[in-house]
Amino acid sequence: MIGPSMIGSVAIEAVQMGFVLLAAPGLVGIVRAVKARLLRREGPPLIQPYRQLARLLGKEVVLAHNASWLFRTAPYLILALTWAAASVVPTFSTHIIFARLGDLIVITALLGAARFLLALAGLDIGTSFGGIGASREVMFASLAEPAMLMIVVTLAIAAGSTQLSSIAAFMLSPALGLRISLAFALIALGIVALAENGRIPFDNPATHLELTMVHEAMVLEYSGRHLAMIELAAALKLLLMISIIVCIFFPFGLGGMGAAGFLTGLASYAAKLGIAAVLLGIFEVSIAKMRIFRVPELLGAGLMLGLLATLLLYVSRSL
Amino acid sequence: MGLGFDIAHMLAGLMVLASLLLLYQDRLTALINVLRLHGLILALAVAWQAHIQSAPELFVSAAIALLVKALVIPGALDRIVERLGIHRSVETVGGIGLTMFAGMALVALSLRVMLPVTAGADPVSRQDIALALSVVLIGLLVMVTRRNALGQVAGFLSLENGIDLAAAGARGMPLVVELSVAFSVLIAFIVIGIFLFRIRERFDTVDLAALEAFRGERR
Amino acid sequence: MIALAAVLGVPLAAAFLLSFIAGYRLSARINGLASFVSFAGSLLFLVHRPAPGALFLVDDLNIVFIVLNCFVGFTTSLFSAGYIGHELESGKLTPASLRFYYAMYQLMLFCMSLALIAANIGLMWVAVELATLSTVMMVGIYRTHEAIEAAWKYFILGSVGIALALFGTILVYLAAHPVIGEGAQGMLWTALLAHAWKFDPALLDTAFVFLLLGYGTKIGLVPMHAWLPDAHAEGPTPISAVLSGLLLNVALYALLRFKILLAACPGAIAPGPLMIALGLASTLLAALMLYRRRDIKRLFAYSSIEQMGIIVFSFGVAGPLGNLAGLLQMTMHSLTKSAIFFSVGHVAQVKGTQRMAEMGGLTESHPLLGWTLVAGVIAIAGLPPFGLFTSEFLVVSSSFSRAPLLTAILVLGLLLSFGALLLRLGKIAFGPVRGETAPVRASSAPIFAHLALVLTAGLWLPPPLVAWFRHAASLLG
Amino acid sequence: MILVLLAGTAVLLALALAGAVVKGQGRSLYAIASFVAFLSAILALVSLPARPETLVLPLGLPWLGWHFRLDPLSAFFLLVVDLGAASSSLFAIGYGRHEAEPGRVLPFFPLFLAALQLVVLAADAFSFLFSWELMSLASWALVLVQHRDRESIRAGYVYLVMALLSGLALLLCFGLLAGASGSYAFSAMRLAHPAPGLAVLALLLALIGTGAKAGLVPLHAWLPLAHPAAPSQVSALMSGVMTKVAVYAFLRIAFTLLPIPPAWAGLLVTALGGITAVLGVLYALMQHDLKRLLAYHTVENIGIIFIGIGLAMVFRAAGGEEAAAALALTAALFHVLNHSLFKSLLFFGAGAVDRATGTRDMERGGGLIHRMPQTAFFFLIGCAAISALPPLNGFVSEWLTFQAILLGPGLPAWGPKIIIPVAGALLALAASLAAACFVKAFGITFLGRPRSREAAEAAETDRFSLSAMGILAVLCFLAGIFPAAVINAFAPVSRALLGAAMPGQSHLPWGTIIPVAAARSSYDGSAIFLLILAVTVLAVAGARRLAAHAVRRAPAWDCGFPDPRPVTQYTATSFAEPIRRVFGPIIFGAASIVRMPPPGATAPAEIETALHDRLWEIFYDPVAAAVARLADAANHLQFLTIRRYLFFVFAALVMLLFALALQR
Repeated sequence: MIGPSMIGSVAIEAVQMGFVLLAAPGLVGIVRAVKARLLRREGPPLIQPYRQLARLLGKEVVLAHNASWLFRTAPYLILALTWAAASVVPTFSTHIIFARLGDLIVITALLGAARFLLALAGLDIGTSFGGIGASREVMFASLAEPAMLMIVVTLAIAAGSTQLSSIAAFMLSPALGLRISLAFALIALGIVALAENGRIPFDNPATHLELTMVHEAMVLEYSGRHLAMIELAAALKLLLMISIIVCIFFPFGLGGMGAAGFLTGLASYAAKLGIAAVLLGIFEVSIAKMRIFRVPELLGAGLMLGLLATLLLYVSRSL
Repeated sequence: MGLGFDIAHMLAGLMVLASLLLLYQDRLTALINVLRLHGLILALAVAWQAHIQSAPELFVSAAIALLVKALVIPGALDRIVERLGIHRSVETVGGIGLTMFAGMALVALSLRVMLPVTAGADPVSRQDIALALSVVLIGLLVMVTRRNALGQVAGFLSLENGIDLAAAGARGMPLVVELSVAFSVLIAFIVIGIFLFRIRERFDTVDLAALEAFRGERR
Repeated sequence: MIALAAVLGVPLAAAFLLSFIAGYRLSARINGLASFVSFAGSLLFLVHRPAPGALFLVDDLNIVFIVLNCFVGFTTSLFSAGYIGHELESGKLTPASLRFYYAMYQLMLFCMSLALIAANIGLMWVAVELATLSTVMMVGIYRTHEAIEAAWKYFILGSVGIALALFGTILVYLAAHPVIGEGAQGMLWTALLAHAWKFDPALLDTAFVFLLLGYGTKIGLVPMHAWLPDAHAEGPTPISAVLSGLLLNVALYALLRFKILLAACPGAIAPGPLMIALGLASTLLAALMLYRRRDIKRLFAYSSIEQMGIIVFSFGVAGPLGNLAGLLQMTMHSLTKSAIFFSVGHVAQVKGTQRMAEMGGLTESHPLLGWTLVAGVIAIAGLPPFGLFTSEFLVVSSSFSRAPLLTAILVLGLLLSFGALLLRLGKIAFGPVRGETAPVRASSAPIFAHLALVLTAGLWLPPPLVAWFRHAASLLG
Repeated sequence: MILVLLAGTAVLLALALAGAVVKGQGRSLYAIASFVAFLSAILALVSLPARPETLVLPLGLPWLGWHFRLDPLSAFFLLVVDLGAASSSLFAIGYGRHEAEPGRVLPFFPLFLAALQLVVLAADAFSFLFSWELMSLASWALVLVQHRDRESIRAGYVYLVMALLSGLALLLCFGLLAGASGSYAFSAMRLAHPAPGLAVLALLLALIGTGAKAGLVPLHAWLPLAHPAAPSQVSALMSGVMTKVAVYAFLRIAFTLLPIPPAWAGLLVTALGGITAVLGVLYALMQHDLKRLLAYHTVENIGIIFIGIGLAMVFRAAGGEEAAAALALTAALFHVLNHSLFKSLLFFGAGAVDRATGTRDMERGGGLIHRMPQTAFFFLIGCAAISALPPLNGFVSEWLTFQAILLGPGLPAWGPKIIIPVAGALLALAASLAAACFVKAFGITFLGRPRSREAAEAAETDRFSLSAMGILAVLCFLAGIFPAAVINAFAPVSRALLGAAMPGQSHLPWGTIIPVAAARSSYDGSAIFLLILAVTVLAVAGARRLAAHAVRRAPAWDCGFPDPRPVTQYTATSFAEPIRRVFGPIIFGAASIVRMPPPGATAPAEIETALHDRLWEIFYDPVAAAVARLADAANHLQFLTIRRYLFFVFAALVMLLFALALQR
């Protein structure tokens, strides 16, 4: 098994894992910058998220008296799970060594595991904010995850696989016509991605001390390096969801071989990330945050879209 | 056929008539009198059967019938009525007309049931058994339509008379005497029961409604 | 001959003797001894059967009933020794009525054995009638309003039933008459059965209607059942045990005999549908009645009606398995129900009442009584490891493929009745302790003996026993 | 082999007898039971790939005997049974010390174990039902251990009635299969070829009979009542093992005794499974009794298992889809094993909490992670496993089920095309709700601050209980990271049932599972675990290298308004409130009344939430009401006059005579 191709895959994997970790805060920076520009504000510089992480790492950790071991280990595990999930997604090349470790369902589950820990950590100190965040988070997730899986079903029927690399290959193949169900799936996936990352209209990542907040309420008690891990994991998750979307629906430049293909892939991936960040910024500025109990309706719509996409797929296939 | 059959037939028919009379009565004393008549006819019928079947043991049966059913029991019932001072009219369920009609229907039913199935039997038994069934059914009807314990006893007695008649009519049936003795014991128990259970003392009346205030579980 | 003397003669003699003995201990001993002798005598039938005669007949069918009859009679006599002692102490019975009780007890056993062993349908009828009379006496022995009402109801309904049965018997004779001719032969089982194929089927049908209703009254089939619950509830508990465990069986036996006769006559209607209909009606109605019972003995009396319904249903469905199941169910029910009544009798004595509202937590206050009651109810519900499971298994599984809808109704009845019994059991045997908690001198041997037999039958049925039951079942057609 | 296994069962029966007489807490009794069950488990594992063995004992009906058969299916379920039995007996060595009335537990516990083993080994209708009912009875007695409790009695009542319903349905089913001749041995039933209509009827009866025992909605109502009422080692057995025995019974009947049922039957099972899964978890979310919550989760997991079984039936009926059927069946079997492991673990944890705090009410828990760290850790593993989080075992089986679902749309018929993806959506919904529910279960019970004095003073449980939990946690973990080994071990079962197995996974590196094709989907449990481990090490190392090490303990921040009173924490009820608001109106008919004081007033605001158990209202209340009405109506018959009773006799006679007259 160990041959040149394997060494290449390992190398690509290493590059990818490093790249995503490094690029994630930058992506957040771009989104923030775009939003600030659109609101005619100066806005922070693009490297502000990196600075923030560095400052957090340098600070001492303030732990509540009754924090348990779970509270202290959770940040690392959350980061690790998110990072592991990211390492399975083909971002700029399908030839990554971990591609076979799991499919889209596994990725969803890894993110689910991270969320599980985060919600527990939110409950650990026993504050009302932690509880609010955790309970709302699991409510969102309980609808977002099925929606995600319905998208997987649609893709699996269309592409005959749940493996991201196979799906990407299918999307690149000329056999693909324009399918209404794939459009539905894209919309649904967009909804899920926004929900998963706690973006507007689901949650506002920029707020604190607001009763509607979700993610920030859970991590309220974290500080220092723990908070840094969690912030990094959150940024990574955003990047991950965007990566999944582009990998499935815009897999251009993904299939290349050799050094040239590798470089094209990397460049196109970076470009795609940038475009996605700008679009996200524009979207967030142009829409208001929802009331918390309107959220399930939107997520439910996502779930229904996923199911509808599956059913429509039969129609378009039987034509 | 012949005279033997005609007389047997007539006696059996008279029993049905007496049963219908029983159904018609709504006064206790009259009821007991009809019962006496019923027993008497039974005794005659059984004796006649003994004669035409030349079965001497049936004479014993007839004698028992005469003694117990025509004399002792009606007499005992009379004494109960007297001793317990029961009000004399018997409350019946449904009008007399309706019950009479039902009685007629029962006679028809029993003929319809019995006559076809006894085609193989000899004619004396045949008419006997058919009419006996009428008597039995009417006896049951009497029991069902009388609210008074004595009325029910009367019904039961006539029912038994019907069965006696059937037993006597079944030619050569063994154990008839034993059966009629056993039956007499049963009836005697019923009558004694009214005394023995001191229904009068405990319940003030022989009317079943009072007795049934103590039906199970309603405490 | 010895066996016959033991089974019939001893009880009769004992009845006579006991009517003169006033001492409680002595009469209890004589009662137990006499019952034991007749039980031992009945066992003799197993090894040697008397030749069928004009009066007595012992064959494969009734030997099951006879042995069972004598056994339960014996264990009940043991139970009643302790039970009646308590009744004397508590003043519910007077020494005079005690003498009456023991004499009647033996007389009752005699009548029932006679009914089972009689070779002549007339003699059988007389025996059943006498058994009715003697049990009526026993039911009314407390002389309370309720007891007399119950006895009176029993008496009237029983008498009407008995009268109908006699009419049916006469009709059978009439059917036999043209074939067999006059005389005693026309009422003899063996002769009847041998010539049944020549009888007029229409007449036999009519006869069966009367016999079914007549003896069905004594079996406690709906709608003739009304006497049964009150008679069980108001009489002394040993009599309840005997009624449920024995008397119902005797009437059932009589019905089965006539069923065989019908089966042997090719043109006659199959008695199955009638029996199935009455069986189902009994099961369903009794199951519903269980829900509103407040008196513990009445509760189990209704359960007897339900069980009789199952048994009659099973015989109605017939077939080799159906009949076998019916016989097995009947045997197991006798043993189980009498064991339940033994427990219930002690419970009622200790609590001083039969009202279930005043009982509770028996497994805590009286573990022995409580757990045997639990075991009894489990057994009567047809759950393993008890023998009724085996028979209900056979009843339901063998009849479902033949009559699916009817069996479904039966199953509904089973479920309903179990629901009701369990509801009561939960409150009586478990939950907080209610009522008196004084210890009880329970005669536990009869209870354990019965339950052990039922348990053994659930785990293992001796092959000879089953072979014998199968033969009896094959007689039933 | 089978003789040895039965000897083990006999030892357990002997223990049951000993339990009836022994005084004390019966620790040695539990120890022996644990040992025997452990040996049986090993034997079962060994005999999984072996050839079937049969044995007939001269018990029960003489012409039938008690047939026993050890084939791969029974060996697999025997393994599940004995794993559960061994661990719960081990747990009980410690846990049983606290039993107030051991006399009510000791005779029935070994009896229950023995009955469970017998059901799986039985090979004729009689011995099967015998053991089946015995299993119900023994567990019923155990449910009634807290017999003074009104709730316990009610639970026992509902339980046993449903158990009898289940037994009777199975009895009818076997009656159909055996026919009038009464060929009750399974080997004879296999050879009989019932008419298609009868076969479907038998299947439906089997579904009712086993569904009522397994807890398929709407026959599940007894389960959340009965399971929590029993002592915890018994709850674990009832939830983890007994429901699996019901699954076994369904597989036995549907796959080996009946001819291949039509596809719609499989779809029905799938749909029921999906509905059961979602409703089970939604009801679980609404609970605040920890054990009842776990019991509702059993309902959910049974739903997941039945989805797998239903899919296997659909694929089997389609013909030519053996591989897909084998995948679905393997998924179901894997989930059977998994659920028995983690549900036992969770019930043990709940039992330990119950003993430590004296309550199962989560609202009185909190902060136990500090007082009972080991229990908390094991419980967390169980929570993660049941929430289907990688790399634990629960994820593997749900992933496999999902892979089977994804094959459904490939079938030509439209029924499966539509119903199977919907079942997939239900499964996904159930899985994510389960995660939500276990965040709640663990978070409210173990995290936060203690909500009661008992919780604040709780002590860690004993070492037997801990070791039982530890062993199960390790097994959950191992099954999660070496799924290929587990799947290979199941191969004989699906070969025996379907004639095909999932393709062997042993030749793949890293113990990867590839259900259909590498390009389609794959999962590598051990690699994922190693990846997570490596990345975690990397993150921790990175943080050590880069970050400041200083840690300061301080009061909680809580946005600057910390309130030391524990009542300010989220409770189980408030945690579930968002989900209740989403699903409540439809499923529970939930209604909340909020009473706000007028502005300026200092009175507290009040909220009142009423939930309806709609399933109970739809399926059970009408039955109960109908029975009550009928019983009331019938009860009038007790109070009639003699004359009326005579009238009944008279009417019956006249009617029958009429019938006779009309007949001719």
